[in-house]
Amino acid sequence: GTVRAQAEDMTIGLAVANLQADFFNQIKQSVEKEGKEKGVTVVTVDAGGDSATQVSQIQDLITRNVDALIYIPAGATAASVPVEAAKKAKIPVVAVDRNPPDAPADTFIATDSVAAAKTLGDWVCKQSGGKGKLAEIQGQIGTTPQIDRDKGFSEAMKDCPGIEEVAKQASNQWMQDEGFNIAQAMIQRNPEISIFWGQADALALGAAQAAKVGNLGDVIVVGFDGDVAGLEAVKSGTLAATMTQQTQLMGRLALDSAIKLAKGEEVPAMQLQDATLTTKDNVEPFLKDHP
Amino acid sequence: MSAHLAEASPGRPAETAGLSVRGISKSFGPIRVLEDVSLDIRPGECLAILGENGAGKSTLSSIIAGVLAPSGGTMTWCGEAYAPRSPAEALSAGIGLIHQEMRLLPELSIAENVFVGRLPMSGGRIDRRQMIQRAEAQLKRLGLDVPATTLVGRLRVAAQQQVEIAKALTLEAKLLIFDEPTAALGGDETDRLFEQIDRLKAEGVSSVYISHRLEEIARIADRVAVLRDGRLVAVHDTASVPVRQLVEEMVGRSVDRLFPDLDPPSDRVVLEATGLTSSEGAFQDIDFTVRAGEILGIAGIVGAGRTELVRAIAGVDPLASGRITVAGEPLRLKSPRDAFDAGIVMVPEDRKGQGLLLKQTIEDNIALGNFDLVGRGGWVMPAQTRRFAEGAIASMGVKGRPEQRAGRLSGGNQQKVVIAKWLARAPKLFIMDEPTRGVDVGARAQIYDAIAALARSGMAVVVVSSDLDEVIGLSHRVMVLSRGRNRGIIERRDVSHVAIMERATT
Amino acid sequence: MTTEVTSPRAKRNLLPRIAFGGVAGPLIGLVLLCIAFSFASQYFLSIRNALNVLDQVTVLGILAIGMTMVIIIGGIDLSVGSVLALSMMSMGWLERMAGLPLPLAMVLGVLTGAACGLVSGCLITFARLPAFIATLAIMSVARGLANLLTDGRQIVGYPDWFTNLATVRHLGFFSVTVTVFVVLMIVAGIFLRYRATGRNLFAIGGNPEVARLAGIDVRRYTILTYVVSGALAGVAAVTLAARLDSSQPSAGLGIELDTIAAVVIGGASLVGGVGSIAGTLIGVLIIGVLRNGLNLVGVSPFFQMVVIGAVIALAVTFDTMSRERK
Amino acid sequence: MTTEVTSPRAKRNLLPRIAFGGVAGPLIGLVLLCIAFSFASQYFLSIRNALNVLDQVTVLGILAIGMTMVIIIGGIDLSVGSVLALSMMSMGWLERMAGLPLPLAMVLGVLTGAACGLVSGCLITFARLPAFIATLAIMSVARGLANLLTDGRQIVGYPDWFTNLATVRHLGFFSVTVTVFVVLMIVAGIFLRYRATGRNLFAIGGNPEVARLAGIDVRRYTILTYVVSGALAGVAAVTLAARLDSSQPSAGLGIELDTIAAVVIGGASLVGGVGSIAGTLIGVLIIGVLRNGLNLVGVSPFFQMVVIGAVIALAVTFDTMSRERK
Ligand SMILES: Nc1ncnc2c1ncn2[C@@H]1O[C@H](COP(=O)(O)OP(=O)(O)OP(=O)(O)O)[C@@H](O)[C@H]1O
Ligand SMILES: Nc1ncnc2c1ncn2[C@@H]1O[C@H](COP(=O)(O)OP(=O)(O)OP(=O)(O)O)[C@@H](O)[C@H]1O
Ligand SMILES: [Mg+2]
Ligand SMILES: [Mg+2]
Repeated sequence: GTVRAQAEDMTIGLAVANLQADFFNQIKQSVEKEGKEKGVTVVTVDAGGDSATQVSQIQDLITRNVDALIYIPAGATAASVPVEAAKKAKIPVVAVDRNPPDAPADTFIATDSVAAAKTLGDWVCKQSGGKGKLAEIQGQIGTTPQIDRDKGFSEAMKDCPGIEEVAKQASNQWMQDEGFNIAQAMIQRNPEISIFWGQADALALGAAQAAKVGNLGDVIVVGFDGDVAGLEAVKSGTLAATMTQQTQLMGRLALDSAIKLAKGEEVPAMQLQDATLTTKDNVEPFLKDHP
Repeated sequence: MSAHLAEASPGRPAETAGLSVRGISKSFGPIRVLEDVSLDIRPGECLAILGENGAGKSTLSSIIAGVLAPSGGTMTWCGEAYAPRSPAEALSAGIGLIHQEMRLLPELSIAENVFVGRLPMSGGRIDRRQMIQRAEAQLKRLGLDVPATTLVGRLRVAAQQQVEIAKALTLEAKLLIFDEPTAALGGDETDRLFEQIDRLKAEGVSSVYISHRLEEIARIADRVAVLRDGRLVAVHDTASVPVRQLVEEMVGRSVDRLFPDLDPPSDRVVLEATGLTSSEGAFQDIDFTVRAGEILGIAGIVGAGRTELVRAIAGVDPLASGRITVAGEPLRLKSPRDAFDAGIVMVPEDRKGQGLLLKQTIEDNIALGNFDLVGRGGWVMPAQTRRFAEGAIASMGVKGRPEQRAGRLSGGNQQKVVIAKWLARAPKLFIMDEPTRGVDVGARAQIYDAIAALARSGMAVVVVSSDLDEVIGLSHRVMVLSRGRNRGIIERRDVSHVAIMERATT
Repeated sequence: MTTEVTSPRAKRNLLPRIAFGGVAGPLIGLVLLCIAFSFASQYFLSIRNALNVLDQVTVLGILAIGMTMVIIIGGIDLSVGSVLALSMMSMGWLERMAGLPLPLAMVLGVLTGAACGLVSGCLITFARLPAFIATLAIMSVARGLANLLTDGRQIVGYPDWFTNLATVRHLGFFSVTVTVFVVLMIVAGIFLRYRATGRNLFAIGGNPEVARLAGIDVRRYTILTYVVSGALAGVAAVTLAARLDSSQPSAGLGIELDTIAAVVIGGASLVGGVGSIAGTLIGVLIIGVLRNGLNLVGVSPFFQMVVIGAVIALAVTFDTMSRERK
Repeated sequence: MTTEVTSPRAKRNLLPRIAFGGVAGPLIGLVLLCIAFSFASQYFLSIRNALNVLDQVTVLGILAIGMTMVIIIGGIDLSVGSVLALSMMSMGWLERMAGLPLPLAMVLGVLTGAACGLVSGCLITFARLPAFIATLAIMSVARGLANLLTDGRQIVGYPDWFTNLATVRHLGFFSVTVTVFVVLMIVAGIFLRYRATGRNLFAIGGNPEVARLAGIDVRRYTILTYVVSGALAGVAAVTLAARLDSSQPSAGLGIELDTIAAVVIGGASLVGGVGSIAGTLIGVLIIGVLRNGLNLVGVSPFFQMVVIGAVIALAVTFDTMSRERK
């Protein structure tokens, strides 16, 4: 696209990985809200988790002559084809959550998942007194968040030898119903489980529900993402803690970066965000105003 | 009966020519359908096979044509051992079958149906022109003049049967088996078919001819074989056997009287039709009445519009205009349901497509539409269904058990199931379109008796038939249609072949 | 009810026929599966796990009841998963945004499902769309609407009594949702076997023209069948919302294939005219036991897919073989 | 079998029937769609966008060719999406882990697809499984295997020439992959219309018993049809890998329903015996244009679902209406 000075007549393309996942939906809403405030037209497309669809959609956005592209890659690791196509058409790209390793976008905005998962793991260690039996429900195997969250959490567990990992199983779709069924089977195999670590709030919520049905009593259930349902659950005590990703901030940041890039301004190549450890004590403000 | 066979065998030619069948038997599970059947079919002859419904005629044909494998026995064909494992093998050996149940592909054209499995190719692609020309030529010889590009699904039953015949005639086979080819045909079409069979004979092609129309046998066959309950009971070296004797051999007793006596109808008009005109143009401006206790026959040549007319009265097809009253009540027919509620039921012409659930049991078929009679308050218990079906089966003498799958019955028995199902309903008006298609003589007498009994009980009956003897023998009055118009209603005392044909061909 | 030819031993066989209603094949598959898992996992064979399996198949089972009827009339309903999501979101939206009392919202949720079924049924009978296309269209529309209602967000925070419907096992046995599932199965089983209306569905599936000529109002029955299927998707939605303690627009994604598989494993034919609730129940349990058992044994999700596919093929092969033998 | 009277207009209608091969209905739908989008978006009506649409439908279109044949013989193939993923992963795995040269790996990828089709075909003909169940089982197994090969990870980093197959438009027009798609369409179209083997597929779908009686080896044809469908899924896999410049085990998730929808929108009947490549092409384009146009207009994703469902229903309604009029 041509470099424009005014945000008002800009069109920004937003290619979302999968709107059925609350995390992506939050970012999308934030981008659209920010776009409305700034008078930028945001054209959103949803790949429904399929990278082939996403490649087609980005092709359409390029045809539509968007001034910049916000790219939340679908699929296990990010595809480089859309970035390359956009670069060829001289459209700047902002990657969110995942970045194609072989063709990085102009800027990359994400939560530092490894660090966040480690923070969560340390908190769990402290909270449980360094003892307990841990059951882990992973996300979709092979995806960046799954790998990073695994890595960060197990780093924390290394320093916490009293916690024994007794079960670990992956889900296919990061969904609550799956979390419930997997947790229920885990409880049957190991009725002494005292800690559930769901790699997404939905999985953790499923596990919490299973623990409730199984009358497990005192279990610590922790999740990740800090989506609305997760935060509500933290407030009500269903979840002990979650890592709140700054989805609103990331959305705003993505749009600002896109506008800047379209205007030809400089933006740092990497913009990693912190996630906040959220417990009953600090959940209230997040519920009112999501970061 | 081995004595019979011994008598028949001296005149037998050497086994080097034609087909010889030796000791064939066939069981479906524990049911024995054919028992030690031995037959010869000589080159260039037409052998008629007769037998009651379920005697095993179609099963025998299927074995010869490689559709079914026999449970025992051997065959030789042109002097060589012959044991086809598939229809394809039989076809390549020069043996073709016209199946009793029409088996066509409704979504394909006539030409493609005729040449299915052996489409003529030229230069790597299908030679459509040749295919269409040959199909049309063959059909014309059979008396059907339609473009061969027409989809078969759009054809009437009779035309479909002709396509089926054309399919076999273009096979260039050395032995052709015709399993009830004329069941859906009228007199004219039948004559055309016979001309073709005569031509084949002259070319040295053998044929097997199966039919329940005994009067056809003398005209077309050279020899006659009779099956009863899966056994060969007689082989006649001539076709001029008295019909009475054939019937006796088939049924195992004499059927002295085909048509029952009729009681005079009452004066009460059940059905009054005025100015009936089809929205498809099949018939125009038809007026008639049927009284309680009366049997009205409807005659006409194929395509006269008889089926369309009765379908409209049964609410199946829409009427463009006209008035129908039943017992004085004017009817608004929007669906078969409306006719059904007004007390009109119909036995349709096409039993496989419209009359029977082939994959379901006989009892399910009989109970369908009769649930109000089977049980109370919308409840139907399996035991009640069974009892109801057993009654209906007995009333028509169906050879089958209630829990049997309807599609596995012999053709005639299927027809009986369709009729039996409505007998218990006691409707006001009973319409039957070709009620005895594919039904054997014995059973036909039974069906005629049942129809007469219906009339006697005060019902009005309409019988559509292409069999002139049947309309004449069974009806109080005969209405003749031709090209969609009512050409007059003939009283019983004035009715005759000539009287009908005169009107039917105007 | 299957419509097999019964051999002459039929009379002798009448008892097992009535007892198993022609579902011997899938039943053998289910039993073999249970035996295998009992050996593979010490946790499998217990009352508690049996109740868990029932819990886990409730949603699938309720959907499968409607699907059985749809398949019996020779149709197919691809929209069940999306309709479930739409009903779930309507219920949540009505309670949360419109402020209706939850019981009323539950009823309206079920009615939403019925309305979707009505649209499918009308598309099929009046616009003459093939069932596959009509329900595929509704599948897409309903999923879109489910998401539009809350812009893709889930709804959480139902009152405790609502979640308890799915989680509290009364007298140590059945939760309310499982009870609903069992009752619906029994009612549908009786309906399809012993009611004239139910029997008519088999005739319609066998040959709609024959059914029409026998005085059955095929259109009305067709529409009603899809309405029932939609309404049952609504009931399943309420059940699932109670189980998840939330309404999610992504609920039921892809469940239509599971549902159809369960019904076909249970002996129904996609051509129509054949099927039974007993068979469907067994099909549903085969899928449920399979998932539950594999989780208990701790098989990895990827390998689970392989096993599930193989077992489905095997179970149905058993069924066809045992039919053939007859 | 219906027993309709031949309509007297049959002869007059012969010409348009041949010209459009019975696809007038969907064609009208496609044209209307294009007109609507031309007004709604300035970017829609351009050579460049037309080429984009072709790019975007290549995978769907290749799958739909195989599906057309499968549906014509009265079957269904739910496994295409998973088989695509398995072929894609095999290709990548063979090149990366087994160190084969990429062209050989491409061929073996296609053969993997054919092998899956062979298994489906054998399950259907020998184990007598309904096609729905057989291919559903393969769908699950193939997806599991695709994931197992690399434990769910994708394979990236193919050589440039490989990606160029999908991205470089030769002479400003067709990329290699689009060319393959177009050529396959033409070949399949000719095969189904003018070759006896192709016509036999229609006979099998119309009534397998009739086909058998006419001496057609129904089993062999059935197996071969599924093999072709599998092999085409393999070809689609190579195409998609080139387009994505990677192999992904999650590829083609849910695409089976899109594929079936495209074929049915194109006038094929799931009962079998009816269908055409021309119709399928139109069906594929309707889906492709719809997605493309909605993105260009900027319709929000959730609302897109609603529109897509509605348009599919409308397009097929047009088709049935126009047939009825005949
Ligand atoms: N597949 C089958 N399974 C079980 N029984 C069968 C099967 N096919 C035919 N039968 C039985 O075999 C017997 C002979 O049937 P067949 O069709 O040969 O009679 P047919 O002489 O041709 O009678 P029709 O004159 O009525 O056509 C019947 O009792 C029929 O029910
Ligand atoms: N040779 C023919 N080819 C095509 N259509 C014909 C032919 N003869 C008649 N028709 C059509 O068939 C219609 C009447 O068919 P219908 O089935 O009602 O006749 P029918 O008297 O019941 O004959 P049948 O039942 O013996 O086939 C008419 O509308 C006419 O247009
Ligand atoms: Mg017969
Ligand atoms: Mg007629």
